[in-house]
Amino acid sequence: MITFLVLSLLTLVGGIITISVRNAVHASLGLVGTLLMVAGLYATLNASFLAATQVIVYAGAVMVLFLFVIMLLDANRPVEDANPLPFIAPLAGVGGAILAGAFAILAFTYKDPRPLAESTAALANGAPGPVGETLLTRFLLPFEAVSILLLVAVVGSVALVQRPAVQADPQTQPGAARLEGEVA
Amino acid sequence: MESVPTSYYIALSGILFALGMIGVLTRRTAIMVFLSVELMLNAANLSLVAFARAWGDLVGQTAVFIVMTLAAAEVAIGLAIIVAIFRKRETTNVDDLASLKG
Amino acid sequence: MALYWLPLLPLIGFLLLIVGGRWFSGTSGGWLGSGFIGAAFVVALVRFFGLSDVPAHETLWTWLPNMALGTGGVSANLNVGFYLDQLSSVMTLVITGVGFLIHVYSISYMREDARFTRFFALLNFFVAMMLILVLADSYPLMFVGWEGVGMASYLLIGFWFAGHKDHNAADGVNNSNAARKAFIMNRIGDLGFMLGMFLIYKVFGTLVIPELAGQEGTLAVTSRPLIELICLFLLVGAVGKSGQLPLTTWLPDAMAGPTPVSALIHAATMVTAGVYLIARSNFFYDLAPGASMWVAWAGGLTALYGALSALNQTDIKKILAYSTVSQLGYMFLAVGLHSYTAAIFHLVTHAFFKALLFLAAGAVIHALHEEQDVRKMGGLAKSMPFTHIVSLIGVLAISGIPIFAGFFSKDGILASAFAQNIPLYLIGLFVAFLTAFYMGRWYFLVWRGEYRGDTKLHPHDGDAVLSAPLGILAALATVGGFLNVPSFLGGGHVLDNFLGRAIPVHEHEILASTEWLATLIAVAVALAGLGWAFYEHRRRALQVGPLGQFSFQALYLDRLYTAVVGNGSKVISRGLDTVDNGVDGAMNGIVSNVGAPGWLVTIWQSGFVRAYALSMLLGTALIVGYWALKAIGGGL
Amino acid sequence: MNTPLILPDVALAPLLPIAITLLGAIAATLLGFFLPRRAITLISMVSLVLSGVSMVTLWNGGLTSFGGSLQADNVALSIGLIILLGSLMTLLVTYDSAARAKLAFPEFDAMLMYAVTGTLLIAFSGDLVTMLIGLEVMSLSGYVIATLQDSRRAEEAGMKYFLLGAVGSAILIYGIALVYGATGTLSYVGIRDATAGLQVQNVGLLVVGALLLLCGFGFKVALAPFHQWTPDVYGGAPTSVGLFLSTVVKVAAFAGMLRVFGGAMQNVPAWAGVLQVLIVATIVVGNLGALFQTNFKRLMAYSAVAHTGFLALALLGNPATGGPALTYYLLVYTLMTAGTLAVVSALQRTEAAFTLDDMRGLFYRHPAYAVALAVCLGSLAGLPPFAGFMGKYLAFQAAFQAGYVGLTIIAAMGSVAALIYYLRPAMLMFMPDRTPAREYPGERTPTTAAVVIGVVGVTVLGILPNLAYGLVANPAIWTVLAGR
Repeated sequence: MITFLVLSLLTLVGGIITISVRNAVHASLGLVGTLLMVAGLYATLNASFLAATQVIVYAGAVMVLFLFVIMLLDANRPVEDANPLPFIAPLAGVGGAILAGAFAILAFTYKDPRPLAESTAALANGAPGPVGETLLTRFLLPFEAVSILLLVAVVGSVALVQRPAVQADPQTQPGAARLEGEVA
Repeated sequence: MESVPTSYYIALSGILFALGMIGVLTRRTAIMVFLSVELMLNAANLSLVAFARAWGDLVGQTAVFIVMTLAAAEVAIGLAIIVAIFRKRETTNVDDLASLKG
Repeated sequence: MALYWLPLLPLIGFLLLIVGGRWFSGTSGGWLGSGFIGAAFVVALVRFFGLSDVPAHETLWTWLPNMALGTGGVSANLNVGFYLDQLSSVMTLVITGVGFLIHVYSISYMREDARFTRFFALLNFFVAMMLILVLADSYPLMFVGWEGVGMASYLLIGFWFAGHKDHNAADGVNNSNAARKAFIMNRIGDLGFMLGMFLIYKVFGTLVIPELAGQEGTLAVTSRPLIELICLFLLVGAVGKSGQLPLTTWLPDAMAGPTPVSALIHAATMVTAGVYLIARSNFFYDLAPGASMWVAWAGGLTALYGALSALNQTDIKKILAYSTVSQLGYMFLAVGLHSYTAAIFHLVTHAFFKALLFLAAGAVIHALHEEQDVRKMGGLAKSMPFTHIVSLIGVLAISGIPIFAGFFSKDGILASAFAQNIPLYLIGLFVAFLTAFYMGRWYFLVWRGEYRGDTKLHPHDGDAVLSAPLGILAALATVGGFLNVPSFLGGGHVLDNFLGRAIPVHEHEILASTEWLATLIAVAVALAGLGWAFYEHRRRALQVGPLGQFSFQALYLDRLYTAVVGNGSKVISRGLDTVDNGVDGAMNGIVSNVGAPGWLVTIWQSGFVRAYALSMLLGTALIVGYWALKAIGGGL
Repeated sequence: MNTPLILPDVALAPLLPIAITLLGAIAATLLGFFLPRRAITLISMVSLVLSGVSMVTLWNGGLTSFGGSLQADNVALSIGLIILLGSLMTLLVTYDSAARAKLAFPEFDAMLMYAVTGTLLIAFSGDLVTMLIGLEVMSLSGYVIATLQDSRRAEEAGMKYFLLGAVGSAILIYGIALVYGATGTLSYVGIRDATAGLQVQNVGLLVVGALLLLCGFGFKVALAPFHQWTPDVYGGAPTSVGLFLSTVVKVAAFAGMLRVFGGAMQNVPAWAGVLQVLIVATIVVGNLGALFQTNFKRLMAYSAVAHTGFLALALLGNPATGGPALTYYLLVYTLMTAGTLAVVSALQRTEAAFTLDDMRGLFYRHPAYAVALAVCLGSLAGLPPFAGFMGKYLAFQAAFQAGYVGLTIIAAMGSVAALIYYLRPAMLMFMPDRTPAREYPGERTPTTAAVVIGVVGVTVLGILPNLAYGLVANPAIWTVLAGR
């Protein structure tokens, strides 16, 4: 229980840092913290393989990508312009509070479908073997389909960042392709 | 080791989700908005894992793998869009993108 | 000749004229369009004489899925089918016959118009849709025609949207406004029609009219409130289409269209579709005394409203328009009292004399170069003798002077009211009196006395193409009444007996002496009305009629709508106004029109992505929060 | 630990339609290095047609595969065919307009085909995870094609679409998690079985999960208040992309809703009530917003929002009547929206596109296009005899029969108000105007072909609706929405 409390507290602290700190690098480091704590929570939930993946893939690879882009775009400067939407922050607070309260209330209405000890045992500690087996049996189609998703991500991001040259069609008129409002 | 009730995890994930939501609204650069979305996704993952334990069924955990991959793909595309826009406008401030309206 | 030729012929005409408008020079397009209607009239005649006691029911192709009853009560697909019985046969004759005459008239009337061929295309389209409406064997198909005529009416009212030769731009705007008003008020009625259909289908499982009529067993055991509700929904539809209270205000405004349009659509045919709908649904209304009473009272009050409003109008067409409202009220009164044949009879004679009056008014307007103010007319009997004679016939017919058509048909309605509902009878009688007065006023102001208008004009009768339809209609308005001479006058109820094979005739037991008395009273009332008009004419007091401003403003009903409906939704109407203007080029006006609810949407659409996210997230939070509250309360 | 892996039933036949489009997408990706863009577009079209053929052969087969993760039942096939039709029309439009839109490179076609693959995956899905992946494939490709044009407008549109879409996906995923927590399963059948009885243990969680799913889907189909991205994205992205997003993507999202709410969660309480509220809001907002648009593309976007409301009406009905109504309406909606936007694409000079003023007197410059546009607008407005009337009629009737009388009345009133903004451009086109033509003058035969498909389809299906409706009207099809 104490482990849970500590981990969850740190998770929330990381989350708050993520959404409130002005410096983008610090914020993403906050998120890294949250992700690591969540990995810890996975471990307490008998999902050991998942916990490892979370650390390696999520907190590692994905966040490095984030940090890289932040550095690349020099985006860690805080935004200084006047906020055109000053009313959003209080409304967001209200909405967030409603949501958090609602979820918390709902959470405590949750009744476990079977005794926890029994179900914990059935998880086989979330070891790579059983997880992989599930992935290749009950999740075979999603597992295959995810590859399409990754393909889309690769092709799409390359196409976006390295905009392909527009091919001239025989019928295209030279001037017709100009777009309105375009600043060269 | 006594096990922490599922409810606690769900409550935590709910709060995390709401935090992410607030972040989406209050952060003003596209990257930070997107980071907040990651927070929301992690909240969903956390509850999936907690439910997987409650049901004693690995389906929940396996779904988390899928969601993680999905998040990674989303990050790739999202950051590409952000970079593409930055090249033209030299800004990642989402409030600067308000010419289409009405 | 198969029934589908009836709507198909005008439809072919429409397609030819709309697609190939440029191939038809001069008036050839008009003759072509009239020819198609004439051909349709011939078909209608052939089918009329071929009618037997068994109605013709011809199905064309499968249409709506699962909306009819098949064998054994399982649901089958609804067909597109046409159904010809005595009722629809009479309607087809009126539509094609009167339609043909008005087409011919328009050839002369619209000759100068730049979009002559387009006009005939639209007229043909209207006739095709009207024929689909009356021939439909099911409510959905009738609805197709119903929408089609609404569309045609919209296009034709606004025909001069962009300013007519000597009209200014403001008139163009008014014309489009009138068109839009008509369309929207009609759509309110359509809503009722649709809901009626849904309910019919829900209760009976079919929408085919003969099948519904044949379900006497089911109909009898269906709970009364349901049938009443169906009838009320259909009544809303009929009220919208026929310009009855409370949806009446569009009809007078619809006179913005060219005069042949007013004659054809807003006097003779389309506006009577509501009467037709109720007569067609007689098997429902016979079982719904409550809804029928509503119909009758809507009719009676509309008759009174129209007559009162007509008393002091100054526009030559507006008088006729309110008169149409009033006469339609008579028909509703009759169908509400289950005297369907009397209503149809009045529908037919009204088509004759009201078309006649409108066309005559058109001839006058034409002769006076678009002058429509009766205060600037007078004494035209000398310069336009032919038009004068036919107008006089029309006035006598509508006033209910014996031997003219209106006498017999109005008498039939009053007799059935007398037998069933004395208050409505008294209203009817009073309206007859008012009718005679305002038509007399119309007559004296236009044709008698001194000419008060622009002296530079030299009005004269129209050419033969213009006059021939007038002559034919005048003849019909004179002798049309003999179709249905009541028995106490030695007649044989020819039309009643004919129609009686398709729709029920409820005989009323009235003593012949009483009937004589009632007839004499009606004639006396009509004569009194005309006499009063004559007296006022001699006193030269007709230019400002009785009831003054109250009548002129049509009992302030339009104002009332603007005030009551408008106060709540003034913003909306202002928005609509702006949209109206938009049609005529004032798009930019929209930009300045901040404050309408539509602008709330555009303000909400601020362009800031975080604001969009805010609506999403607040929406989610509200939905989830509400259910969480319910969960605490144990509501789940 | 050495027990052999027991693979589920892997049958390739039901996978074929998806596999063919995927092959087309991969071909477009790889061959793009060697072939000109138009050749790639042709290859994509061929693969779409082949996929359609394979769907037709699977008709009435009712095959499933991967332990029920994939269902090639008639629901999937009919919606899949609608998707293919919409995609084909998109490709026809892009065939010649892409060059003008600065989109003439093979990557665009490839992303489009990936998106089609994703949409088909949704239609064929048998569990929430498959559906989610399909949805993400579709959305990610959608973000890319919305942004791909090298212009500030498109980039803004793509950024908005992406950020809001990511939030929408997150909400959806959270909903899936909660539903899993309440039912312990992710497959539609399992959810339906778990919620069939009255003894569901965690109803609160289930309901909120369903509502979050509703919110997530609400974003994808543009139900108010989740609709705000639509005008900006449809209006800012190139017209052909707007066409794709407002037809194919919406159809697919509705397919997901049909599976999830019509099938799996049919017995879950509360979502129907909330959906009712959302529909009212959507109809009001969509119609009011459209009233004040002067930019035709934005007007069409708001019109798409309003139509979402009408479409969702069919979801409320009993699946036996609502399902076929929805399918028919989706088909008609695809035809008329794609037809309208194809006309815009054929005539526009710039991607900022058409204002209503530009439409003045169109009839005198391009009579055929003007008439086609008038037909499509008439159909969108729901005027008989065009198919839009029938679609609305069926949807209203499904909702009415399910007892949503008040809602039906509001929706019908909304459709009345809609007439105003559809008839306004239709009228403007026929007004005389003597200014010289300012439409794009060049070659555009393929786009015209798309217009013809739309106009002919809308007219024929309006007069003979059973051509399409008769195929899906059998109620037996709709009892197995969740599978089995």
